[in-house]
Amino acid sequence: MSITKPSLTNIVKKQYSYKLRAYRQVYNSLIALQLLAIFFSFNGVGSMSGNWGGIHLNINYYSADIIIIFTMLWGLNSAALITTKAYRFDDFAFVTNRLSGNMANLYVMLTLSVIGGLTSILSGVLLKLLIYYSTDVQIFNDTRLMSEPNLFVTSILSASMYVFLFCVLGYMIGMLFQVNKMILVALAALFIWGLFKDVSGGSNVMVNVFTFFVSESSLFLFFIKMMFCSILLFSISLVISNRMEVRQ
Amino acid sequence: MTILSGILSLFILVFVAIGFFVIWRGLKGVKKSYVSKRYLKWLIRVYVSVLVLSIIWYSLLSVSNRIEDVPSTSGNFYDIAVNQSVDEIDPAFIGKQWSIDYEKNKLNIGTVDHEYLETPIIVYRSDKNNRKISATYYKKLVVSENDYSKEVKSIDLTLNQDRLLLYQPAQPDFKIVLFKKEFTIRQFTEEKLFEKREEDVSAQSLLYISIPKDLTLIAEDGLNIHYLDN
Amino acid sequence: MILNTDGTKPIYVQIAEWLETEILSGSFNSDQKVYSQYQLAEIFNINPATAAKGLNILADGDVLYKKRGLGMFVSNDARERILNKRKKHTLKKLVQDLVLEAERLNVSEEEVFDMIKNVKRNWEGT
Amino acid sequence: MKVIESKEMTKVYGKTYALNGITFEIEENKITGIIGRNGAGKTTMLKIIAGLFKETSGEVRVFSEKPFNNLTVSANMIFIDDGMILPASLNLKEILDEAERFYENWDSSLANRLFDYFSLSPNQYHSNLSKGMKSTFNMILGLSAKCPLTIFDEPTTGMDAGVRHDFYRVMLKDYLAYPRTILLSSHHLEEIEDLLEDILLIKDGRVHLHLPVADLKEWAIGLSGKKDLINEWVKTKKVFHEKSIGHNNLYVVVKNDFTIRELENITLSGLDVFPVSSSDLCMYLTQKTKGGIDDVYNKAKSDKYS
Repeated sequence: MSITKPSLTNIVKKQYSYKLRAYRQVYNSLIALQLLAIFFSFNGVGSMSGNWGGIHLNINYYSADIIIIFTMLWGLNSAALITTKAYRFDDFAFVTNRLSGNMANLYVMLTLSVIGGLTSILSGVLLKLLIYYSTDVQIFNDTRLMSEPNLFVTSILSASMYVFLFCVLGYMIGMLFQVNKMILVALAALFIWGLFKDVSGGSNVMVNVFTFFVSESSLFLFFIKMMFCSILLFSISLVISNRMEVRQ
Repeated sequence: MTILSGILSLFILVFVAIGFFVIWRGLKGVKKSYVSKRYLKWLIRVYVSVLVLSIIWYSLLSVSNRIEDVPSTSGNFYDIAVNQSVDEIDPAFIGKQWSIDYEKNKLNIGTVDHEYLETPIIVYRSDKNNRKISATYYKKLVVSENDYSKEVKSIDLTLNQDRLLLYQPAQPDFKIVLFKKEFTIRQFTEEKLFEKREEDVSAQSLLYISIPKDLTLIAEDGLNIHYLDN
Repeated sequence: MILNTDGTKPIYVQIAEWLETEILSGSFNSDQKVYSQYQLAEIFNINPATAAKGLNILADGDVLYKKRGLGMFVSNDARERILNKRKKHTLKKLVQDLVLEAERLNVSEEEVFDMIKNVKRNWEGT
Repeated sequence: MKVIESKEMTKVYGKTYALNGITFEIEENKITGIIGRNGAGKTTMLKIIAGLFKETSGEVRVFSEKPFNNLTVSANMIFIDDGMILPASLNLKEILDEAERFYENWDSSLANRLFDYFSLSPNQYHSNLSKGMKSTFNMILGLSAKCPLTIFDEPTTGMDAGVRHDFYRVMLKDYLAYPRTILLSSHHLEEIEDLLEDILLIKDGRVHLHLPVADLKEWAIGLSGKKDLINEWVKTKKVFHEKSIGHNNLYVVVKNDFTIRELENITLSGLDVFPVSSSDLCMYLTQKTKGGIDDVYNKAKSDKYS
């Protein structure tokens, strides 16, 4: 029997489509989480009522932020899930090496992020529709999303990028966890330290990390930041996973 | 509308049912760690069509057709009237105007049963004795660049011998739903992420009354009145 | 034939013996092609290398001859060679065991001869 | 062509040596049995060959390449064991479909026929199968992949005798049709020895024997008879196994390097000569002591009385 020389791209392609099918559990949890998020969002994020110089108003604020945040957490969780033994071993049921497995995972995470970003924004529209019909409101104010398609697309794009960042983060945490369970404790400690450690300027480390992404108002710079951090996190995961043995 | 809400309640019912089913399956799935292909296929199909349907439905809603040219005046009517001139206020905000001939020297102004009228009133004493009382009611309700001023009912004003009676028409609270844009887009627009959105709603009213030079105006209780003298 | 796998006799020897018996019984004639190692492997559920070893024993004993690329064929004098070999080895071994056992039991040569004759007479009688 | 070459393959976990310098070569298209007791290092060795584990030291080459993290090795090799983890979310049919996408030589007709023969149902999930059914399914996967290097590590765990028999038969038939290199490890040498060409006996993380199965049968010989007489014959030989029979009699297993003349003399001197079955021999060779479990018991007794 002659041996075949597989090409990396070819195997990555096969693994990618295989994983999209094999990880179907994640679609289920995505839908569940988004429905849950819609449910939570139903209460609104705030309300105000009073008299504005003779005009009585009753204002309710709603936001689809929770849906996006839930979707980001879903990304984090799904990515961490695919680093667990059971899922990693799934790779090794068929043709793979660590590089091809990781590459395929990267593409899977990209795909999941786009799916997550798209559905989170769309389910935001669903939320609006549900609120529109379930409240006896006179003034329902939301116009821009529909009237400005470029904003709509930007929204989906940036939501996808957030989900992707969380995916890659989850992937790295998952990989670290596979190496040593204590690393999770260390990360938690680092996180808490970051919450309370003040840096010059009055805010703490965590808020700085947060604002690094969230207050970036240039789409281009935001994209650069996201890519830089994602590549960094993913590279760390690559290095870790290359040292791991399978099926012990 | 009744058919629509009927369909919608069905929609919501199906939606809630799916939600419960999914959560139940999800919890069960933790143990079994797999979802059957057929179930998932249907779930995805239903979810995607709900999303697509809702975006189509939503874009057909009238909410997206409410855009009108918003009058340019910004700022508080009261301040404008006091510090600048009432003419600076965009006439588009004028709700109602009255012009009454009045011969007497004394005028009472008040409300039915002295009920408190929240609309601020500015009284301008003209430098002429033209025996004419003119009043203008300004109203404004702009919600994130959409003008709803027309929806606000104007107050009414009648002269009953020597008493000017102001009526506040019965108007229920305006129920406003405001959507914050997703934070993933907020950060790229002018708005700040954590900013409160109060300035999205701009609501105010003003009653501007111009009286002849020598008229004695007696304001009864329940009025938020301010005199503007030359 | 069912192979005896309990370990008393190597499989390839059993294969060789089975082929010999087949030749003796006339299943294969002179210059006829015998089973290939793969056919044997398939028939007896054994590794083809083992089957080849069985065939090689017969080839070494000139019971079979090789035709390059065609397989193994039965020699002209296969029957005589098999008979000869069996006389020389198998029978000799049996006689050896017989003599050894007779010695252990203190049975004299004459008695052994008589026993042999008796067995033969009985078979002929029936 | 050499499919596997291993020079001083060593695997250390902490301070324990799972493999302690394994050296051997395996030629193309041979079925080799990997035999050894539990803990001898069979599985570790096979996983290193499969590229799942990384050797601590030594040189391992599969298809002339280092197997660990190697795509070529992975594409041309399939490793089947009873701990096989397959995607829990896919049913059996879907797993076969995936395998077909991955393995170039995949024989879907064979897979489907075996699938039907062993009455597996396409909608079942691997994790819900019984142990025997799991092994059966894994076996179908392993055979249908038709990989140039096919490794079965204890493939028959949980299978009943009938299925085991079928498995060996189908493996051989498929091997005859598509010769390839097969490594087969099993506790039941007697069941598989006819299928094997070579045998690789592992003991304490080392290769103890590597020779054709046919030679193994003649490699050792069993003698039984009077103690003194036996001791006379085996004085200079390594005794693999020794068992007292009654007071004066002894059964020993020694390496068979007697000449035909010597063997005749042994027989004539009144000793019985037995061939030793391969599985017995392997058992003797891998035992820690010459007397096996008897020694443990006898030692306890002698300790007590001394």
